[in-house]
Amino acid sequence: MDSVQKENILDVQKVAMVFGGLMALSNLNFQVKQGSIKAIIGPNGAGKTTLFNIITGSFPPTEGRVRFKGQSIEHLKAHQIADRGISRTFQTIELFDNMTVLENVMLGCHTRVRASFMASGFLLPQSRRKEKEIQDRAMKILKFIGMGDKFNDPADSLPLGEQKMLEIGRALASEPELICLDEPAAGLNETETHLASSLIKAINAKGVTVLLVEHDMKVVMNISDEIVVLNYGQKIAEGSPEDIRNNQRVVEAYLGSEA
Amino acid sequence: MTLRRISIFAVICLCSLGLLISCAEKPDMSGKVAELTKENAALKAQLAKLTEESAKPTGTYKVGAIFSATGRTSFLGDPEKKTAEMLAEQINAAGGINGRKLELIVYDTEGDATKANLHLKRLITKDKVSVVIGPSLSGTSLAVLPVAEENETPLISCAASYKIVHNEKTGKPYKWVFKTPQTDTMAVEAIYTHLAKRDLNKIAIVSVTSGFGASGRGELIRLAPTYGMKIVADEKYGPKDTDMTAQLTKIKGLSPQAIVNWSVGPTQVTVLRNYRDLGMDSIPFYQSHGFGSRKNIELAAGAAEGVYCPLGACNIAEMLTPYDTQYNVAMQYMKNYKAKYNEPLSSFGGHAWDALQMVAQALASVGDDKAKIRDYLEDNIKGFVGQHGVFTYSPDDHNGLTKDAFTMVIVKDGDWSRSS
Amino acid sequence: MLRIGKLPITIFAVLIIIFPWIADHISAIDHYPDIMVFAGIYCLIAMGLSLLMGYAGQISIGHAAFYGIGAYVSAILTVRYGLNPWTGMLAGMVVAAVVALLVGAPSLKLKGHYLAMATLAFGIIVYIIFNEETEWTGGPDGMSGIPGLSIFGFGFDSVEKYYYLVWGIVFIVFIFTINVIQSGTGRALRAIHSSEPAASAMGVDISRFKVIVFVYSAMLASLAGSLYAHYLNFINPSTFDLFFSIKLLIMIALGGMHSIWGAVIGSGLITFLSYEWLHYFGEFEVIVYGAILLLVTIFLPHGLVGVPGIVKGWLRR
Amino acid sequence: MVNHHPHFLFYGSGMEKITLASQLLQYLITGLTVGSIYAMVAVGFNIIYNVTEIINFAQGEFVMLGGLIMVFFHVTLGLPLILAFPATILLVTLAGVLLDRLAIRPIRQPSVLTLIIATIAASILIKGAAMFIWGKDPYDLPAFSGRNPINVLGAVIQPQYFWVIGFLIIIVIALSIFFDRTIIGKAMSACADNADAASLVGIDVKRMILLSFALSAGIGAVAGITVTPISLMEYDRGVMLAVKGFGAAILGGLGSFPGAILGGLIIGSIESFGAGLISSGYKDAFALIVLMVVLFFKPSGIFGDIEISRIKRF
Repeated sequence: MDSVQKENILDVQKVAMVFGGLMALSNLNFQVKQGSIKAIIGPNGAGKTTLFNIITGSFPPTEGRVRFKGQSIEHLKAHQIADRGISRTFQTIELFDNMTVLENVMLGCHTRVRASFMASGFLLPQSRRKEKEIQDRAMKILKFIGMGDKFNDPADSLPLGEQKMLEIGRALASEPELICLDEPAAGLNETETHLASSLIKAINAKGVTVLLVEHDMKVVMNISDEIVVLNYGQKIAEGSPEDIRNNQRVVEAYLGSEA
Repeated sequence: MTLRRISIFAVICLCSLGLLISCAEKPDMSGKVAELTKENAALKAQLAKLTEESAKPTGTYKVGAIFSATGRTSFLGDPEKKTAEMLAEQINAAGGINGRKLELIVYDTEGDATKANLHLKRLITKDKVSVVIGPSLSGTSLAVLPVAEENETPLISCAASYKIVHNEKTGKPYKWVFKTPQTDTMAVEAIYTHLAKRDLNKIAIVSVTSGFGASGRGELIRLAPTYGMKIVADEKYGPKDTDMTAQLTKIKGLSPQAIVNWSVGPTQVTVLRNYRDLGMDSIPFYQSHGFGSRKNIELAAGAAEGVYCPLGACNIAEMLTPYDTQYNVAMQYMKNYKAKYNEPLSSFGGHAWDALQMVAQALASVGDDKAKIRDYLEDNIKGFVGQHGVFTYSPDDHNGLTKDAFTMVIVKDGDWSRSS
Repeated sequence: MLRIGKLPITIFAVLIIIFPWIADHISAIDHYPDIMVFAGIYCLIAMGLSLLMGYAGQISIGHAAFYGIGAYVSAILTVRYGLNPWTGMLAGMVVAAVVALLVGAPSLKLKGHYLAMATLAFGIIVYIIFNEETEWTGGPDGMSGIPGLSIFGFGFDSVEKYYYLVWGIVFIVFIFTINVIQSGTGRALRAIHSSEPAASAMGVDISRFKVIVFVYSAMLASLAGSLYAHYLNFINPSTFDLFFSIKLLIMIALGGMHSIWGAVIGSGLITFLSYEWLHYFGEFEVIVYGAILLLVTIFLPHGLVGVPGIVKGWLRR
Repeated sequence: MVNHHPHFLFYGSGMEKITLASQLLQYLITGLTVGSIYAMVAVGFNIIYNVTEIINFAQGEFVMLGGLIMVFFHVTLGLPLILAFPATILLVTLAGVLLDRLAIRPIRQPSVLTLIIATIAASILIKGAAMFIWGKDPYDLPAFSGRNPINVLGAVIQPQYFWVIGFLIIIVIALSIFFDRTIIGKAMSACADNADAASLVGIDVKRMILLSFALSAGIGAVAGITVTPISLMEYDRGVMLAVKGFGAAILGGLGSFPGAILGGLIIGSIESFGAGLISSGYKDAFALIVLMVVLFFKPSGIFGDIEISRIKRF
């Protein structure tokens, strides 16, 4: 039991979500193994983003629990969960468009390095030091995602592809153990998509567990170790890419919709 | 970045510079100077410049005035400003004082303590006036009082509160501050005397939550015991309220023998209407001297019939007989004011008239030395016949009036009539 | 965008120092330092508000209340209890902070117009209290005889001295605020302004930051109130009414919300407009005031600090 | 002299007592009647808000204009009520149109603050203009059907108040029909839900905004016309009415017409009961405290929908 706890970094237990009488998720169970890449797929309205919002604390589930590293987090606020080591990107890009690229990533470091209001007000040496530290860290990450040269551009001036990248970079800045990517490849062209998937792999290689929602089956199939399929808020299948490819219910679920 | 910031400052500096020049060119604009002096601006500009360089007395007697001419309390300052400007005009038309023109410099406080303070300092240090009349409000007067004392400049306030001429610490008046209006104390005394005469002693107070209402209310409560008055209700309403039925209903429940209302502006009419609507006619209704304009009787549309209020002579000029001491001044003032501005006289313009006339008298006899003017006011204003009574200043009394300054009048057939 | 170089700050400091000297040598403006004292007092409030509104994106139409709390606490403690003015000043800031905490915590959960109404209501309620609690506040007639400020026998009793006191404080607060803006705190605030979900997902405790800034701005307003009370030696409620809260909004909008410089410029400009320059328009004052306001909101969406940007835009063409 | 005056026949005699019951009834009536004025202002706020999400702080000035222009037509020019009434509404509606065209539409990057400032600036301008036209004195308007109060169980009502309430009811019914039945009305509500979508389906959003301003100006005028005979009208009455109306709209939940009515009536009642039973000095405070408490527990007002308020820009 204990050993299972260890290797499952995230454990979603009997999670249900009801919006005004509408069942968005019902009795959902699945685990994410430490250091793996897990994909959640399913037709639109299957409840994928809702699940993300629950895991990252946008709102608590109507029922069920979410355990992160063995502790239940479903009752925590978003920023507390971020502190615990879960970070995310958004389906509809949510960059801070009133900041530069660098500042966006620097804000990502917020959870790790913090200067108090007073300290920064009086420009105490410690706050200066921290600021410097944050900057270096952010630059490193920008180089890692291959945007080191754009650090001073306003975030909203970037093309869509790079905005997606930057969101991932910002999420990385908080040094998460689990990163939740909401459709990282949506709206990207061939090359960009390829870049994105290799970046995800690289992130995973650094030991960060990845949970992603994605419609682009190519991406999903070639990067994920495990896949969960949702339909109408319920899990209809779970397993390795191969299993899912040959799973009858999945094909049915997708008939008429994408894939 | 830095370039951008610098350019901002450049822009700002240029803007202000432009405005400075514009006002340096025509200082007479900086303060609405009485009509006559507006002529030959060029000459005046030079004069003004001269005075700025050296505080030598110029060809004119400079008198400053700060009234709340606009804003929420303009009902006080507006008639005061008009009156003062009219008077200055007349004096200058009649050849000025000792052959010198009277230069009246008026600033608008908008009833704001900060502005009053700034403007008084400016009048004293920049315009170099020798005496100041106003401000219109008790609040603003109390706000500027320290400035007048500090700069040893005589100030004749046109506001009611007795605190203006009563230093709590010394129990004596402030050295440099005088005032012309009757205090609320006198208005209250007049009303209470009238009530006592009719042995009505169970009264209800209604007042507006503004400076005017509050100080009146304060005096009503303070003096009640002296006149054996029992206050059964003490209700308030906002200066912009649309309805006072609730307050009056409560009062009705307590069935007092008389109601005293202390407010100005539209509310004192609305409250009368509500009082009629509630069929409380059998309770005598007393208004403060704030009611002292015929416009209010018109607005009340009949509801004012039988209402009592204490008024100064200038409001009831027609009712005075040539035997009344104030007959001449009051008639004169009323005629001129109506002729010039064709609007009914309010209770407040007269305060400015009294203040400026005293100043004129002082200037005429001692010139424009501040200290001399102050002493003159204190020692030589004896039996001065003004709009709001006969003034007699003394070291212990910088208001100079008694409660006889008020006459109790009753509204009859849509007009004032004297009430025994 | 927000990095503020040393040069403009130095210029700012120099301007502050030499202004009285300049004014003294130009007869037309030799009374300006007096007005500048009030400009400085309003500037203190405006800086706090611009942090709250421009950076954290929260509206307050009730800051006149904190301004008033500062003034009244100072006045009551010094006049009624004979305490030292500086103590009064400190006490005022503490009281303001506590009130801001109590009101801010629930209010700042509100959004947009609802927050505007809540703060508006708060402001009016406090104003009514100033008017009604006569035995404490003196009611609408206000309180007079408030002592001036002095330290170790050195009294700030002349306009010039008080000018340097006020603007010294303004400069310190200015530097402090800039540091905050350029630190992680400022970044977090802008993040909240830009996207609350993203900010919280990045670990920013939104409500905490909102409240911190609200309290900070309240304390600045209170400090300004005390400075006002001890300069004028008199206060009455009408100074702290709804219209002043609105005036503060106007200062910030006019100067430009998104820059701390906007607060400085806006407060200075409005002060001089309403206490000095608009007098030349006599009765038309109100209308000119309204017109200026409208034109700025229409043509300078970023306030006066946006002007250089616009000018640059023209030059490029 | 004085004895001529009727008061003297029965002064001192404790006059006819008023029972507590009828006192309470009086408070209720007063509260509802005053509240219905606030409600009318609040409805004006909501119309514009529903289409534009703007709170028009110049709404109170419409009321003021309504009153004073009516005075001009009906008293100064002596036009009969039946003519003066529509003429006034027309003129104020025009003012509303101008407000949108000159103050709101030109704004490039609208944000809550810029819009608030713009409408405040507009209200300052309108107030200033009114001061020049009518001066600072209050004006009266003859009550539509006399000033003889009607007695209900010891409480009294001014006939004029029936006009206020009557018009309020008419306006609300008319509006609900307008928004639910007519095409333009539906188009306007569409802009409220989603301006972009509305413009995609070919609705001229700008026109709808203009219309909303015209509409709420007209309603403001009605409020002003009906209230002036009760409480007189002067150039600077608008602000206070705007604040109260805004409070009512927020309390009821922005955008909800039943909310506006309820909010207005609640605030009015709290004021009159507060004044009558607790302290008249604090009556306004009571209303506002209740308002704040409600907001703390229901952040989007009584009838406001949190979900909706979330998707609103501001």
